[in-house]
Amino acid sequence: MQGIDKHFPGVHALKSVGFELRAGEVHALMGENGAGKSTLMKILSGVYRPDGGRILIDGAEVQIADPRASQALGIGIIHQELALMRDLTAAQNIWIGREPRLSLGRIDEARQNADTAAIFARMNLRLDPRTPVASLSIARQQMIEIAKALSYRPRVLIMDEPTAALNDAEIAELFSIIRQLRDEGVGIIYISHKMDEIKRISDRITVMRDGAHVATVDAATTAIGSIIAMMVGREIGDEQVVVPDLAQAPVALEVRGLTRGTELRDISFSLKKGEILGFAGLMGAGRTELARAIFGAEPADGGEILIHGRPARIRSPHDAVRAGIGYLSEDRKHYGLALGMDVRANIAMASLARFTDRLGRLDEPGLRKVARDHIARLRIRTPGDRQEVRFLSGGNQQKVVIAKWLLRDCDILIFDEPTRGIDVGAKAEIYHLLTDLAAAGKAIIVISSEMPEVLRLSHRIAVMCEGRLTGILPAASSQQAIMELATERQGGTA
Amino acid sequence: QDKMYVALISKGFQHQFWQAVKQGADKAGADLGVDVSFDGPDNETQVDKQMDMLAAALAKKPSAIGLAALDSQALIPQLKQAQAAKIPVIAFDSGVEGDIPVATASTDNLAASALAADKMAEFLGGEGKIAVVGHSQTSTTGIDRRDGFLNEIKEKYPKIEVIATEYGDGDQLKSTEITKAILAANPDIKGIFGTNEGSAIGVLNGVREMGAKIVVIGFDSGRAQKDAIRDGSMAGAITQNPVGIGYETVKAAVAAAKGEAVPKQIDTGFYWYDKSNIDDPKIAAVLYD
Amino acid sequence: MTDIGIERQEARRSGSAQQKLLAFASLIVLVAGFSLASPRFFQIDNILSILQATSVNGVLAVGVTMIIITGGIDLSIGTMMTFTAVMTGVVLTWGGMPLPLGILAAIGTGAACGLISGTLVAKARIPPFIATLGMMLVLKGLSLIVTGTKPIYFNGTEGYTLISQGSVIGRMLPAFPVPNGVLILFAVAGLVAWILGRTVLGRYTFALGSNEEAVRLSGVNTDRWKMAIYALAGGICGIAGLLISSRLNSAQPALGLGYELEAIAAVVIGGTSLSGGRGTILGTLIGALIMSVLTNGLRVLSVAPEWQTVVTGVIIIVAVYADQLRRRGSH
Amino acid sequence: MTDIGIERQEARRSGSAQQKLLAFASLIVLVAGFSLASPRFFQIDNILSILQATSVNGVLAVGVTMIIITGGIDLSIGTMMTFTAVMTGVVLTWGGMPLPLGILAAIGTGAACGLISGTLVAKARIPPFIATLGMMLVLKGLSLIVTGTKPIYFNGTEGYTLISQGSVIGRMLPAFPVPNGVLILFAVAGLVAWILGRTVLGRYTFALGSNEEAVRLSGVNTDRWKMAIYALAGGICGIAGLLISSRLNSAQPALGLGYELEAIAAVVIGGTSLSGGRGTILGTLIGALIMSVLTNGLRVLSVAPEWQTVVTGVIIIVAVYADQLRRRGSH
Ligand SMILES: Nc1ncnc2c1ncn2[C@@H]1O[C@H](COP(=O)(O)OP(=O)(O)OP(=O)(O)O)[C@@H](O)[C@H]1O
Ligand SMILES: Nc1ncnc2c1ncn2[C@@H]1O[C@H](COP(=O)(O)OP(=O)(O)OP(=O)(O)O)[C@@H](O)[C@H]1O
Ligand SMILES: [Mg+2]
Ligand SMILES: [Mg+2]
Repeated sequence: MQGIDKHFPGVHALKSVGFELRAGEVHALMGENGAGKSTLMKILSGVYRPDGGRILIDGAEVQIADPRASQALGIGIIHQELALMRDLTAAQNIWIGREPRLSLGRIDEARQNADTAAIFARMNLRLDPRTPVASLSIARQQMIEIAKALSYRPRVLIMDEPTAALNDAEIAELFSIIRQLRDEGVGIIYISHKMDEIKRISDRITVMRDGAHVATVDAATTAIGSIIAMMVGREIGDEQVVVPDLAQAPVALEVRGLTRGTELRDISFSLKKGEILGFAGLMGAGRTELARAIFGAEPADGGEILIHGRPARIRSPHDAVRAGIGYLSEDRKHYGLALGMDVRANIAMASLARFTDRLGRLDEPGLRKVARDHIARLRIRTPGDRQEVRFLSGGNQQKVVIAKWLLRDCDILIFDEPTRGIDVGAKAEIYHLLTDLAAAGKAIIVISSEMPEVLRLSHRIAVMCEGRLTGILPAASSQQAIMELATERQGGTA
Repeated sequence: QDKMYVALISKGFQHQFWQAVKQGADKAGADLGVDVSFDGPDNETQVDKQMDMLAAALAKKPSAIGLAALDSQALIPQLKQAQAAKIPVIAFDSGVEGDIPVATASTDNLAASALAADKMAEFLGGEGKIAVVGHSQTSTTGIDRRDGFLNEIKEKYPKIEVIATEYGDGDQLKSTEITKAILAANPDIKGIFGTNEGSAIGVLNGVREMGAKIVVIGFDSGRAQKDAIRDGSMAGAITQNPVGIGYETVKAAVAAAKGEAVPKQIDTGFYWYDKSNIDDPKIAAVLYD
Repeated sequence: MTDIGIERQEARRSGSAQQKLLAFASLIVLVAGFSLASPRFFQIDNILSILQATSVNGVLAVGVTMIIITGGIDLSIGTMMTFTAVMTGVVLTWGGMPLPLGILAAIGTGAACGLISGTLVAKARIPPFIATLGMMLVLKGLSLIVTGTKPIYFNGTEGYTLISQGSVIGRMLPAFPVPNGVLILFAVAGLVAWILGRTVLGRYTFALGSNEEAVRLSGVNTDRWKMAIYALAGGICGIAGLLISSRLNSAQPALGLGYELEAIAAVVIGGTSLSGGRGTILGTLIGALIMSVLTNGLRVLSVAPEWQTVVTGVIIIVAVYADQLRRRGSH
Repeated sequence: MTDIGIERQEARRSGSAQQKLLAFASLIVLVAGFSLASPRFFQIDNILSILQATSVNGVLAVGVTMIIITGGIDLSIGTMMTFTAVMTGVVLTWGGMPLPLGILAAIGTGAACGLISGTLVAKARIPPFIATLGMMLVLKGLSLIVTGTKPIYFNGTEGYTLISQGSVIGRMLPAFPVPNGVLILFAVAGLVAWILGRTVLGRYTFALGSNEEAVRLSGVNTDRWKMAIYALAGGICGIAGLLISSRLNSAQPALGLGYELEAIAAVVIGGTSLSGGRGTILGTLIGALIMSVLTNGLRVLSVAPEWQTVVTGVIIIVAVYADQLRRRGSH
């Protein structure tokens, strides 16, 4: 790709960017949120047409007018935002447009399911190909997207933050597949904000900043620190978690025997004011379910929730928020944002009551002010607070959801994968923010599939497996100890 | 032991006219000691709905059926079924082709609206532009009333020009808007004929809203038309005898079910009424509110 | 509905103010066309008739715009309008109450019916299409039952027809006697535009249509707001009921079916999306005006009724297509 | 990695088959209720007339189910049905052609009209509501224009009424003379169910309704498939046109308006979501049956027509509510 240029209204997203991918290499593309990574890849995959520049494959210039043209050239992509048909099954999603056919336009479902099962087996994913996608967690949906891209057997494979929702075990699985593909000569473009991954998997690294190409370097010979410096233009300190003394702190949230079907089994724990409780576990361990149950999104069948020592009846998110609980969902697109509305409206969504007078009028100047404050505080990259959220880059959308809950100012905050898709710099800032919030007396639960994140933030670490709370560990625990609890099955079989 | 039961299938039930028919039928039912049911589709296009109603009526095994057919040809197979089951059929409001109905109680709509045309010509002195606001382009009554009126004008009054024929589905508001558009397009218009109650009142409203001074002739009755005729904003109207239609239909049905002879044609008549005769007992008896 | 590949729509926002003006263009073209085709069209009287003809449909359309923005639909507005008119008749003519109580009866009945629909949708989770279809049938039947299928006339109520047909403006500006019905339409439109643009209720209306689950998970009592929106739309139906019964000086129990389709068509022509989250009252007004200009113009030109239908169908498609082209062209 | 996920999904899937059976329950309750209320209801003749009454609406509903699953809507099906009947009349009665050509005319006309709607939706990007509203008006007008507003009778075509009213089964099983129209309904339903469940076209129908953008990003020519679906639905409208004209032995040009609402209602009562991506033909059939059992039953009970409307409205809401409760209960 040479001299690629792209404008959006109010944004010069790509400024004459050049990019080169060799066959059989893993090329990492890095940059802050909103740097233009996804846009560049969407141009390569035919979603957007560039305003200027050329694309060459094997030395010959090609025109990529639409996704089909890109596919025909052997380019496969895993989009940052999941693009799945929720009412269809996993297998149907993977083979859409390329269904194995029988006579009369019939689909060979058996073969389709078998092929899917084969891909899943290769990915070590235990999932029935006939499962409807709508019933899968974000992580599994992500796995479906990966399976779909693999099924194309592309020459060039673009992966835009494929691991944002995955945990270590799955990432390891994915990496072995990537290496295998690379050895087969596939060129892979890999976008991620997880620095350790970049070092582990990539051969070369291209860094972008503000829509421009900064540098392309060799992965093996470049230090992470200098890559980060190229990305953000400044140094980021690495801090260790400091566990405050909470012996005297009152309990903010207590959960007793929370149960729902087979998803949540008799879960009890308590959370103190000023404490950050991390939740670790494998995909499908039930952490999200637990959060949703506490928040009243899908109320539990049994058990008790006490807030500041008093039993609370939480049958809906409305009850929860009134009781001072906030919940940031792992699925920002479906559960976090009104994509068609602007940044200001989204940030204010949970706090409108505060900005309403007796006639029901909204205090727009007030809303504008808080929206702009949060845009500045979280460095949300947007042309303005009236930009529709769907036009923001993935990481910036995530920041908008965080801003929504910061503005609401809840006593108890449950953050489910809060840094999904957020760049290193911003991540450090958010960690800071959470620590500050805790220091200011908030009680915080952080659910994360990123072990370093859990270790970096948590004052205590709760581990779940198969809907049970298998243990709560102190801050300085080893990953080994966590993994043991995360795989501790009932009856001891692993 | 069984009380006799007569099923009436009409062309509608929501309009005043049909309610008056029903009233007559109910009265006959009470007088003669028989059960009467009355059903009809929402509007006069729904031929197949009427078919389903007839089927449901047949399932109830009535002593006789009264039918105001939306399309008599289309209903023939079912009427044959009735015939085979020895259920006599009385046609009302409009006729049914063939010899299946043992009697027909109806108004001659062609003649009735020809009378309206004569009256219109009389008020206009035999010349001028006029328009028709019809209630349906496709139903038999709609077509008959339009054509009866237009043909009479064409044949007898060469100096009268009909400049527009529009259809408002018998919806008052729609007919009002139509009238206003006609008046706007033709400021020199002298008269408008509305072919049923809803159309006539719509015309009246339109004329009133535009502040026009023209001859309005209506059809059927109802409170608003009667008031308008009394205060002079409507020149007059044709009325049928809906109560009589209902009454005679049930009467004939009962007679036929008992195997008695019934007259083949029962003409329930139509009348012109205006300010001068509206309170005449004979007229007042066939008007409804 | 991913946010990938939305290049097509990316200019929407910046273009949106401009877009409204451009939707207006379709209307202008129609008016200009009819004016050229017939000298009778662009006459003050005829223009006033068109405005008057827009009033009932316009008010209904404004009300249902709110519901459509939430991603719902209301099929009952036509028969609900009739039912509110009937209840006004019951209060005024049968009950002999003073006019303000009649007005209250119309708006109150509408709001109550709307609240029922809203409850069915929000609490019982019945799809809006079914809940309001059921409501439409129920109200249609009830109007006939309450009145005994006979119209109720408002002859006993002094000045009832003035609600829609009088002209406050005409008293001041005799040359331009805009009927009160039109003023009421603009007042209702202004009020709803204000609610949508400036109040919490409006904000939630858009938010519900945009992503209801996300709003619920923000701790908003979505059920309650949704019920409020349906109730408000019902109240507005009540105003339409007042307008139509004032024009007809009677409550006609058989009328109303089919009015919902016309109102929804006006809303969609005005650019509001049936999938929710997007819409403007100005657009709805323009949509309603396009419909009545079209109907009136074709009648003034004395086009045969069956051709009127054909031409209306074609022009509706063309107008929306033109709008579509402009949107695509505007980036 | 656990297999909890798998277990749970299996429970879900088996729940969905069960669910359809449960939707069936509403129908059973209705039939049982009416049978108890009147001995006349559960008679072979009456059951056959209910089935016959379902045939036209059922075929329309089956056709529009496909479109609704794509997330679209088709308001033109009622008038399209009429227009196809008219064209058959033109070919058979006016043109004196043999029956097969008439059948071809109906299906071909329907498919062509559907293709036009589909093109407007897919290529011109006109919202389905508007495209098919326009189509509805155009076809309504055209039917009147072509026929000169008078019905065309099929008296010249031997055996035309047998298409719907004859009984192939009756010849073999005289005790149970199921009319051909009903067989045709079941055949069409079977065909469409097969298409939806087994073929690529069916797959894209669901996929389009589920996430059109994602389908496009997968390199599928979404426009072409969408047009095919509208054309197919149009062809099915043509079959409905044959059925209704065969029942009436005539093409009635004014008929048709309002049939779309009834068909769409059947689809939604049958559990298909108006927002697309979800739906079954079996559900649509049950929905259509619920509607005609309701109508027939109330008539057999001699309920006054205005009360019929009220009761129908209430029962539709209750039936869907019961369905809703069951779904919520089932997990
Ligand atoms: N469709 C669009 N319309 C308007 N602006 C857009 C659009 N898509 C992207 N942008 C803008 O272009 C810039 C680059 O976005 P892009 O999605 O490429 O960022 P990114 O590098 O992938 O970020 P992230 O790490 O957060 O995913 C951002 O400022 C974004 O707001
Ligand atoms: N909305 C949903 N409906 C039905 N099943 C769901 C839903 N969301 C998740 N699941 C399933 O429930 C199980 C528990 O998932 P959950 O999301 O609670 O796990 P988790 O511990 O948060 O893990 P992760 O978020 O890392 O996947 C998984 O098998 C998942 O597929
Ligand atoms: Mg990105
Ligand atoms: Mg989770």
